[in-house]
Amino acid sequence: MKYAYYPGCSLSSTGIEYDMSTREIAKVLGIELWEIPEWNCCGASSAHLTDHLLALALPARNLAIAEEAGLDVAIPCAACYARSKATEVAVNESEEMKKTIQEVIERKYEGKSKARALLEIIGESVQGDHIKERIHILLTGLKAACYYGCLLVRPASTAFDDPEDPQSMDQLLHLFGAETVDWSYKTECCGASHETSAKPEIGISILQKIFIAAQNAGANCLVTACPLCMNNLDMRQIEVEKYFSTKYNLPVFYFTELVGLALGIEPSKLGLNKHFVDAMPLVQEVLNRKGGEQA
Amino acid sequence: MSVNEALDQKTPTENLENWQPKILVFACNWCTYAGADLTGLSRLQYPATVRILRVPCSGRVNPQFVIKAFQKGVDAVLVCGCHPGDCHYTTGNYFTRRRFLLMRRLMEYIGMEPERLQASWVSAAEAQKFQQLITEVTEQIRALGPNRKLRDVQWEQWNN
Amino acid sequence: MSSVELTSLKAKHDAEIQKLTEQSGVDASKCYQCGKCSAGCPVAFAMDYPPRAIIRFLQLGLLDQALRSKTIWLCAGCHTCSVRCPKEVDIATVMETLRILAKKKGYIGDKNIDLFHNAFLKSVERNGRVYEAGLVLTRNLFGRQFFRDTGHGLPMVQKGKISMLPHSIKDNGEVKKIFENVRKRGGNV
Amino acid sequence: MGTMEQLTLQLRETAREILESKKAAAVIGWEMGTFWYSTAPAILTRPEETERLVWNEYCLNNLAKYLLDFQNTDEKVAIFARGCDYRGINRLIQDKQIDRDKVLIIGLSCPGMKDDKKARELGQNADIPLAKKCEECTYPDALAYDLWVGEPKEAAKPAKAEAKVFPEVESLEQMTADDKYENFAANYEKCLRCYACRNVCPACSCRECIFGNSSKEWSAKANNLSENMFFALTRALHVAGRCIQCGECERICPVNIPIMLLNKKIIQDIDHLFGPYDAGLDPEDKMPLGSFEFTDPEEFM
Amino acid sequence: MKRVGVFVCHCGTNISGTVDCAQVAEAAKDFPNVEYSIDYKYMCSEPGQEMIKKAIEEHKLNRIVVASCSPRMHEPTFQNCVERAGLNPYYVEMANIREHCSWVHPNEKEGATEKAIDLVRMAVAKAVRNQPLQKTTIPVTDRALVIGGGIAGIQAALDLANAGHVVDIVEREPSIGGKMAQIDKTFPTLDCSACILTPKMVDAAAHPNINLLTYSEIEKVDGFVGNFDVTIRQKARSIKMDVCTGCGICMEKCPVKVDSEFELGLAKRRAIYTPFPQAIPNKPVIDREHCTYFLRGKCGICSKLCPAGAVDYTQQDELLTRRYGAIIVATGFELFDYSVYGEYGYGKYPDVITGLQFERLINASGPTMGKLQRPSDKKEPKNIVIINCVGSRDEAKGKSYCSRTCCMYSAKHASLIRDKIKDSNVYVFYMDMRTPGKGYEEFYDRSREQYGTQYIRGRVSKIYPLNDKLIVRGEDTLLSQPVEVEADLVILATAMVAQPDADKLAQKIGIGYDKDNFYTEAHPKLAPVETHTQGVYLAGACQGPKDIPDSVAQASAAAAKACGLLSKPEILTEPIVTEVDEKTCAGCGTCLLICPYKAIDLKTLTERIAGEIVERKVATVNEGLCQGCGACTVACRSGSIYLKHYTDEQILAEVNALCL
Repeated sequence: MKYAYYPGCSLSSTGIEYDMSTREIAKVLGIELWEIPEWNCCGASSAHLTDHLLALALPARNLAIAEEAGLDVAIPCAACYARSKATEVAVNESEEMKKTIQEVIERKYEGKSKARALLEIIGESVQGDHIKERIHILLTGLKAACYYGCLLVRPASTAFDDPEDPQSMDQLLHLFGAETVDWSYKTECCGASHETSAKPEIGISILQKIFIAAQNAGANCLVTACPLCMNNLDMRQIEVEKYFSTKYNLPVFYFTELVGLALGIEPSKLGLNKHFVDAMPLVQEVLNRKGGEQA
Repeated sequence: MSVNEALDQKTPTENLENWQPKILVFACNWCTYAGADLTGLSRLQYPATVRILRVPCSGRVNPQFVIKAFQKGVDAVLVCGCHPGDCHYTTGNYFTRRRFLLMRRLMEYIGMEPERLQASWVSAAEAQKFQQLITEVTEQIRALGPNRKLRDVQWEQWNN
Repeated sequence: MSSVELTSLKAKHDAEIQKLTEQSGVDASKCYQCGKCSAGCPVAFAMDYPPRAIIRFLQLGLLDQALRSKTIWLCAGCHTCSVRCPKEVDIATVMETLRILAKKKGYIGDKNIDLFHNAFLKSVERNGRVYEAGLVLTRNLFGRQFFRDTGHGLPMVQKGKISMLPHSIKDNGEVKKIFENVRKRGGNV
Repeated sequence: MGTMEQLTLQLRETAREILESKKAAAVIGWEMGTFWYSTAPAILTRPEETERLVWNEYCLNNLAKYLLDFQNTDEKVAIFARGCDYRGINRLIQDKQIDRDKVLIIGLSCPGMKDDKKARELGQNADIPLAKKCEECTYPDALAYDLWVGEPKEAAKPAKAEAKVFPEVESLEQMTADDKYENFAANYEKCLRCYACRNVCPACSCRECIFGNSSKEWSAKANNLSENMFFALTRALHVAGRCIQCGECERICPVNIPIMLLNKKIIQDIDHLFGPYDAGLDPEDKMPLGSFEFTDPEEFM
Repeated sequence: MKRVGVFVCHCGTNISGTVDCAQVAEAAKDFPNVEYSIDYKYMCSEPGQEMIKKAIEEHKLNRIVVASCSPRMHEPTFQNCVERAGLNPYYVEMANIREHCSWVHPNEKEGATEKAIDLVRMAVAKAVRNQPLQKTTIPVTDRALVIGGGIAGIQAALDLANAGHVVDIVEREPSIGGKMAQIDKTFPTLDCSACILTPKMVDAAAHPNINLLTYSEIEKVDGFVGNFDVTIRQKARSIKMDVCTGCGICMEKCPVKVDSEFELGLAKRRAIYTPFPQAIPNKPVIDREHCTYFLRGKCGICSKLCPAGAVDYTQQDELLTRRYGAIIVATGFELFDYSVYGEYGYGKYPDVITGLQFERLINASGPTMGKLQRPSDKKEPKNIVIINCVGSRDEAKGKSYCSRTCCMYSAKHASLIRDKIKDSNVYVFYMDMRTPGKGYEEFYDRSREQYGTQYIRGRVSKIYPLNDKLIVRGEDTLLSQPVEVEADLVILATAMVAQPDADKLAQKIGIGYDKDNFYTEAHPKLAPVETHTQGVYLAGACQGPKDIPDSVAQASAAAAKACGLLSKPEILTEPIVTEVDEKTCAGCGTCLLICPYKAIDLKTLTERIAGEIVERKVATVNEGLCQGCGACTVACRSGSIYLKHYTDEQILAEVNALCL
């Protein structure tokens, strides 16, 4: 399978490990990623909150380039995905909007190139028996709380998974031997999608609820599909711990990192050493089991 | 005979000043016919330009009747029935609605003035609405003058 | 507590609210005020009015109150409300539309938030992407907060997560053109 | 994709095989007509006859209606079908005039046929334009079939159902009422009431048409402009929501009345009033005038 | 030869004050076929009618036109008049020159007279084309079918049976009783449901005029009013009903345990079972889907143990066809399946239950013997949340309607909980309290004042488990603040929805149903228990959410309607129906799509064409079902289906006459 790849701004900076791990596992899974040349920022919530047309037009340029190449777009970042999907839907729903957008971006975009979430693509690519041969390490011992975040499966009309209790990430991790916990914060907002952190106390109390829920459900790590969630859950975890004088010690992973680990890719190549909450001890634990539990 | 000649021939001979339009109303038995009865019982007045033709349901009104009426010299046709949801036969007027939505556009398309084919929902209680409707349609048709379009001159010659 | 004179309000704001309904594609009159949106909202606790009340303002014609609320600025856009609404009112979209309108009218509920968006878009317009260190930390390190969060800043750089060098994409000015074209069409950018 | 000559061979081969193996008692296709630019429908029953079949740029006839010749037999009939024939076949199935299981549809992809009248005018060496009905065609291929001749391909379908707009209808709509009427009258002044349009139409399958049935009140004896108009409008109403846009009525009209102008108007209105609808795509669908929605518009009420 | 007589009425001065009646009568003499024309003061009076009769005799008239008031007023009068004179009543045609003319044009005497002449000309043109029509009679079979054996069906059957009519109740479950049998107490009186229901069940079973067909379903309905031929499938019970004594040994020893439908999964039943102890008939059935014998061919314990030898594994479904004069549909409702609510856990949390499950939990004969304990750990709940409008008033979940009973049963649940557990707290999340019934508002008052129920105005957004609690998050919209309750048990007031197969049954019977699959009454105000199909009536919640008093009232109403029909040996049918011209009908079936009564069908016609026998389809009209609307006639392109008395010919003749 070949996809146009839209890493988005976060993945070249704060979310670099998401980018690294994505490219690595794509190689192993036989997914060809063609990075959209000279892609531009999707506009994120800033464009979205400033001007409706701008918010639709910025992602449209990237989609247009992909369409020219005849490819659907694989988008790791949940926020970029949500914005791009909104553009795709708007263009397909209204001829008038299609025309306007084409005029604004001065390119042709017919709505044929689809914005697709990386999670969905990876989920599809591991279907079938062939994947069994690729598994190097079973992720036994991982009890993951899959955190989909708010943007990945909303709005419900275009979502690829259930907006209240999505399953795609859970199923993906099960395939690689990890356990996932049943918890009810899968799609609760982490507060990062927007500038709520301009008021840190807001973000902190939202995050606290998520950590507690994950702990209560018996998770030993959080797994996410969004660089913004990652940033918030990982970087701010220490802050929340300090604020409430407690300890959660929940390493946060991108699902791509865990898939990479299971496929036998070296942790450093996946960026696993770049986390704020030290993920290496848990990673090591899993790796140490390798002998007994090799697939 | 050229079209223009035909049109000329159809110019009525009556004195236009005394001319009164002839308006055909198809009225369903259960709502509009009863509504027109109530208009009478309430002694509400309207111009003596309409002739009401009773049908069981507006769904019985064939759009072809309308063409025939114009051919024979009617100046305007009104199709009336129960309001949606009130049809005595449950669904008849929904079919009426579809048929006459298309019919009205088709007639306009071939050059018939839209005022000459109208449709309206009049319930058994809407005496006033019926009165107003007839008054308004009469005014509109008076302003337009006699209908010449679609008229069958031959038929008129043979029958008069 | 002063009473609200409803009769004149409706007339005053009817047209504007009608326009809002058209822009957002959301009909606030469908709402029967059950509060499911506000109950599920992750930031409701920090808002001055629950999202339900914003919709109520629109129903009554209290447009100004809606536009001057903090709520519309605090909305995280997570769409939980919209997904759960029993009347299928897309509340999140109403919030967005209100915020754009508020900005046009110069009601800025939160200066920082507004500054941030302006800077963000300026960067996008100039470079095609967001690169500056202050923005790379997307929101966390912005403005006054930067210093508060310096605790994270340094490790970020060390972990190779922030490039301090801004650079532009080679798009032949296409992105700039997009901004220009949006402005030409009356966009408030 | 093979040339039409190659496809002709395949057509013959397929037809021969069908008749030899008795998969069908007859095959309906096209054969050469009198002129180089004409073909005629051919109904073949013996394998050796299949050599007569052709598939060229002048296969203008819609074949669907020829199935009615087999209405009273129990035998299966094979028929070559492009998009327009296919829609015509579905029209007849939906009108319960033929059984689907008595028809063997051999699907074809149509490149568009050429204008035979222009061909006659311009001669064999000229560049002949497409026939009008083919220029506007949106369904060149049979959408479902039992057999397929030619390169296998996914049937070309419009991407998304949208309310259709016909420019010639729109421009007519712009005219004043009197001009519209004059135009309409001028067209139907010419009508000979030969009923060729009816006879060729796959949507006209009444046992006895009300025109020409003296026991029914509709048909006046007079053949004047007024009655011509009644005929034209009635026919348009009778095929409303059922016309498959094959354009055969217009093509066949000996006095060149633009009959499709009426049909297209109704098609366009149906699309805009009741939602996009293309007749003859699915015999199970809801016909616009055989159904309704509670939410239908009320523009005139 | 058509000989028309025209009779112009003055109606005192009502008509003649405006219309020159003599002129009208004079003008009519020149109309084609008019042999006689006269005006008179009161046409409807005795002398007026005599005048008509005499004229018919003297002038050999065979068509009569009366120009007078509205036919809606006096058409029957003049029809009777000409019938007495030996003419077919449908030879009368009326011109409405009062309501439609003199009364509305008092200041336009000339115009009104001209109009009256036109109207008479139209009437004459039509009358000439009128055909004799005969009212026919249909015999009525004095036997009623009640579909559904819940409280509505039982009530309707009892009322009919007491009036002397034989009634069959068809119930698809093994016992009659319906949902009411599952309920603990009933609002607003809090009397025990079983105490008031079971005597009625016994009455129904014992009534000499009532036959119970339990474990049976409707297979097919043919025919029409007075003569419905209904095929009923009696499912194989695997028990010989005439032999079984109902001792129950078989049920005790059966090794298979499956979730009990009656206990809503809160308890188990055996594969051979009666749904509940007071079941009627109190004889078991074998659930073949779970019975070991049917699954693996082994076991047979019940058969071995049965002292009466009543177990019969070889029983087959039986089809029974009976003729009924009337049908009462009382198929009731189902509960909304709340597992579509992701925010309420998709049905995954054991301590989130439905109101009906709660009825079982608190019922003395229920799985816990009436001890209120939560399903997960059998602990007594202290904090209980009740959520109203689950699956109702929720367009996002596809149901826009108010389920009508939930406000009241939630108030009942709240009260019952506090009765059982004195130190409990009950929170009811509601949107609007709807208590429009006798004593209902007072009942709601008591649940607050006497039982201390906490009412919170707001819809719950999310339920999630925390330790052994369920966190219920909502907004108190009156406070404008989010609120949370740490609940031990959550009860969802789930909506009443139509039976999942309600549409299929409706199609079999030929009655209408709405967007939610509830059956449609003939008129929402004036014919609330009738359907558009004559002879079919509705009772209970199959027509829309209803509580017990409403269901019972409607059942009695339906029974009264059915009695009215069944008490006559035959009924008259209106002859104004459609007919098919088989010569020209092409059998395209378009008319079938239009008919709201399913009165048209296609039949096969065999005829000889050119010496060969060929078959073709043509439309055919069931005169018992056709109501004469004529909508089908317009859809017929070849004019092959026509409405008697309103044929194309007749209507066009009127149009022509108007223009002469």
